[in-house]
Amino acid sequence: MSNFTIPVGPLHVALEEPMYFRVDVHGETVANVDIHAGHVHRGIEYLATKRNIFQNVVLTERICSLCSNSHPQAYSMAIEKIAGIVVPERAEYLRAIADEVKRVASHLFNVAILAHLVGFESLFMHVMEIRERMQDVKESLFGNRMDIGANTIGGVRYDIDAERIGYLEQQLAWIENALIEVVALYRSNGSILGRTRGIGVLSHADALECGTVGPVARASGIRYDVRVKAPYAAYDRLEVPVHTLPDGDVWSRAMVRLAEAQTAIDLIRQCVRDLPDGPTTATTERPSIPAGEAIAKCEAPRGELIYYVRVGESPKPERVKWRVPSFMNWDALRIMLRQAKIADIAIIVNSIDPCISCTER
Amino acid sequence: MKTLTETMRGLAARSPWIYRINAGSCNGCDVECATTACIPRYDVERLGCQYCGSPRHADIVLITGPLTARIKDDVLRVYAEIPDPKVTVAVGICPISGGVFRESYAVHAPMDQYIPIDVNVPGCPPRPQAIIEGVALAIDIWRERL
Amino acid sequence: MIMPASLEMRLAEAAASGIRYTSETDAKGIACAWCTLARAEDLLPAAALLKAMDARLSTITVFQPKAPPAAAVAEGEEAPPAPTFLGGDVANDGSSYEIDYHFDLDGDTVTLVAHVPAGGAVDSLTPLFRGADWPEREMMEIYAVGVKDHPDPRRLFLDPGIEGAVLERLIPLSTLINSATTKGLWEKIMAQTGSPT
Amino acid sequence: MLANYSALFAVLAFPGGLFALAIGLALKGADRRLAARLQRRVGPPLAQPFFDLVKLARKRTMVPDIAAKPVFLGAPLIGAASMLLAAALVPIAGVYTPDPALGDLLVLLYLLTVPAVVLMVSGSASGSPFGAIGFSREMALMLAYEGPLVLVVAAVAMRTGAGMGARVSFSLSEIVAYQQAHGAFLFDPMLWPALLAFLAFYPANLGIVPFDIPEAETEVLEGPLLEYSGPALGLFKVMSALKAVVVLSLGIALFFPMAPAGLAGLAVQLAKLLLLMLLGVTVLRVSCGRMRIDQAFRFFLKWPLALSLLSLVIVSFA
Amino acid sequence: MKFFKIFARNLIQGPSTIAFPFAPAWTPERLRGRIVFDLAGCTGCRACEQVCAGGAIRFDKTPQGLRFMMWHNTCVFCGLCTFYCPTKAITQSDDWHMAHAAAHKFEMAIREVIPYTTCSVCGLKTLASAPNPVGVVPPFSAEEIEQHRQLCAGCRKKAMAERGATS
Repeated sequence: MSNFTIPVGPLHVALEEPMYFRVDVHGETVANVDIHAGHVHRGIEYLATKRNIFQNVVLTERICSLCSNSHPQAYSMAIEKIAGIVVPERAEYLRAIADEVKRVASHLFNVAILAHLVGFESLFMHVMEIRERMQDVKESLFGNRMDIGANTIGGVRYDIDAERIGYLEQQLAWIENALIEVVALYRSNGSILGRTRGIGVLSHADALECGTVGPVARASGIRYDVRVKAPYAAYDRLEVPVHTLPDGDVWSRAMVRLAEAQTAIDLIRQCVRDLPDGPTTATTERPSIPAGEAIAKCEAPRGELIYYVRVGESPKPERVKWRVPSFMNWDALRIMLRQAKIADIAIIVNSIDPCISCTER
Repeated sequence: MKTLTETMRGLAARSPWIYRINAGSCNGCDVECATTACIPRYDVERLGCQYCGSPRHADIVLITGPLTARIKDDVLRVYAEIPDPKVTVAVGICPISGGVFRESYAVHAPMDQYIPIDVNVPGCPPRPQAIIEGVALAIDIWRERL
Repeated sequence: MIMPASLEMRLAEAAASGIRYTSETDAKGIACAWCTLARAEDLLPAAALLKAMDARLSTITVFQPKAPPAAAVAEGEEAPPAPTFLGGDVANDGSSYEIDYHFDLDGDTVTLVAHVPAGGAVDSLTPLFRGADWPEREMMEIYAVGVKDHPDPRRLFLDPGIEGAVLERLIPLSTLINSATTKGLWEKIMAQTGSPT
Repeated sequence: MLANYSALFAVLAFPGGLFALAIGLALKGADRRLAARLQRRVGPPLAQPFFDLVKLARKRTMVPDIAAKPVFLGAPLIGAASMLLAAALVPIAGVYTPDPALGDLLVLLYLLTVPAVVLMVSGSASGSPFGAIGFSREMALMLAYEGPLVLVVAAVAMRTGAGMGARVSFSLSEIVAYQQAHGAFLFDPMLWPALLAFLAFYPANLGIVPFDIPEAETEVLEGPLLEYSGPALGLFKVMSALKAVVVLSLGIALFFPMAPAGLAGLAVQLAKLLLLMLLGVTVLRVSCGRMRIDQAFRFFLKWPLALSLLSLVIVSFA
Repeated sequence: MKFFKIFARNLIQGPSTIAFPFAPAWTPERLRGRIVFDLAGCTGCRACEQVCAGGAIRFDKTPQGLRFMMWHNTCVFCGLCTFYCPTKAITQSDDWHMAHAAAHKFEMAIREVIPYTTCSVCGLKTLASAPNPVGVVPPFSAEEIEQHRQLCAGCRKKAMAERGATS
């Protein structure tokens, strides 16, 4: 068995995004991993201080298209806190709906990619087709399949009427049925189990030590979900179950995501049921934002997303800083990859649902 | 003899293989490219397209992202590895103009300063049907070059 | 979810040189506390206290607060001493750094605020929080602030081809080397869309 | 019996050469088409593998700077040539009996290892680390599946030999003839374990999921093929199309060669090939995921090896 | 083996592949596509320019009037311009057929000029821009809008006040 170093990335077909690892291997086993980051660094924190407060709603949405609803949501929440804007109740529910729609699509994408990495193309396509229904929902309700543009400062930019609610519920019913079948498949399929059980284990203690968040933490038994611990939008009025699993392996993370996708469908239904009447934004004009600073958090599909915004006298913010869930989970990757097989590298990396464009900004 | 060459070219043009380069995209265009290339609803395989893992097998290159400083050299190197004749499609507005990231210190958009681009597909991100439209345009260009 | 009422007192004990503590609770009952340290040296003991309370380090924000407008000085009078943060020894002159350490306390947020003069350095939190590694590396590359005893002070995201402290410098927009200036674009659009109106 | 073919014609035109290539490409096309249908897609036209070849022939072959050029370009040539020869070695019941001068089953066994060796050589010649990993995986996998194959062949050879009064017979023509006279081995319970072992062997030899480990796109970027382009890559496609025909024909010859004579025999052979391809290859590859190399290695040592050994033992004591 | 059930269903249901590009594709009504600019409705308030994150909108003064320019190749189709446009003079159509050969890159633009006019009351040089008829009771007729278009901002305010309108 020989020792050599293989480069993984930056342009690698198994990696959705450019990232670069230098992996020292001993035969087929990983000896050491060095992460070189920065390939998707676009200097957005710098750009955010060069654009005005309203342009930043759109700029933050472009940090990453998979969590593209969470960024403007947290950013808007921080600005609203500074300006003391009270978001109308209907808008809070609509924000929760947008959040959950994105969560379903994002989780299904990750779980589908897992099947792709295992070489199970049929399952990959099957799950992607289910996700495609959610993409249709996004395109029909919001006008775009990825960057849905739901949020604005003081509320939301979209509304749903009885006809659209009917369409939404019809799609949800279809997706819900399809998901039951998919969950059973991931629970029982030999190919999936053989490649994911006991792989890339992150123990409860390690998960705490690394400060992991989101499904990665919950799959290691950490019961933390921003929607429950620090509710925002309409989540304080919704029943949000938190799914945890004890094992912390690749399979557990996939199962937590699938369970959350199912829960998300239920949450959308709750929102639609309780949706109050009223305006969708606090003002129709651009509100004036006084100087101040604030922190806002929300649960992105990958975990806790935190924004810090400081506004001065100018229309441009003085500082916008955010930390995305993948930023914390990256470090845990080094633990998961210890003694892994080469064949499992991509599967393990994918299991934290890495969002490089979020992390590197 | 000429007709035989023409026929062969026509046959060859039915096998455009696609390769994707992510030059620092936000995931949006990238995920949409993957969706377009891989899922049954859009099935580009019926057009003879095949998604390949190696740049050496590629005919049509889909480039996404605003070309960040860190990835620039890698992108140029990989692009050079793609054998001619090839056609390049810029997917999304980032490679075309830099989009929202223009004027950042870490971004080198537009891409056409460094790589000849043949087809632009604007959108943020473009929907899969728009990407198919771009690929169809690219295949027409590619047939001429073959 | 409920922040211990004793937090202010305990932080004041841990940070010997003094603190300024404010706390607010929003409509949904989520608390957010700010604890400004008079001296950056108190950072480690204060962070250790939070660690003992099972806090999680969320992230670190660094920036240069703008200096307050200079007070008008009457003729013949001596100019007042330059303002400092919390009466400490770090000048509030627009060049000092404010470093905010955001901690999560089971849903609530506690922020420790430390001030460091230009060219100064701050203690690394990595001995207490493994997750401080990357945020501190990032801090060093986007501002010229130092971190003492950081285990891996390499650059994190910035390409070696980019000069450091990017958020601090007045960047002569990369547009100089790169034709992506918005102005240049509009000129090309005008040239290609016909009549000169 | 059309026994007097010139060997050259057999290798270049029928049943090897152009004929086998056409069949191989058509089988690949059918495979892709059915896979697409199972996945709710339209899929490519049947002739897609042929279009791909034409396209590759028109592209440029690029040789990496660090590659050993003669080996890099020679390897695919040798691979394709070996499969041309191999295709001429497999009898088609009622249609074609190979010239004994070309070689027997043992020669065929050797030829069948050539593509794997070629992939290893080209992987290491390309100088890419993924090529190197592909090399070691290909080697491990070959070690794992060659053993069972040899035992399967030995069991069949012994069974035939015993039936014909000799100890063993390594002549495929005799194996086919014996079955035509005494009934197919497919219905011989003594050889059922060997049949199962063979069913595990050929997906590994053809490099399809779950055993496409050396060429796994998402792990080692198509491994040995990573650096190939243009006509050289086309040669690999030719090799792989021919190999599909050879391996499936071998299976037919070993276990179920029954067919009428003449053109009808040819039609039956084609139908068998198509059925094997669709049921054995396509359905298998779309209904599961990839194994890890250690899992595959353990799998082969556990099941196919034991099964083929069992058959051999039964046959030798019968 | 659950998968074989799915395969059987897939074979029976047939491909789910859409016919595009050989037939038109489904387009949802709300799709945020190509920008449409209605010159007659624009008041030149430049709100769209200020909220545009991609810098795709630009106003500048020319001897003829106020020029509006918009370039689709840097537009993120976010819809913020439409959202904040007080007169909805800038909207988004559901047209997504924007793929084009790179040679035509800079032609993907909108270019219009809001011409200058002379105020019909005080004679001041002013933009022939739309009055802001939002909330005017009773609503303006087309003729009235045309008349108000010929007024400078000050005279228009006066005229609106005389009409007893609140805007």
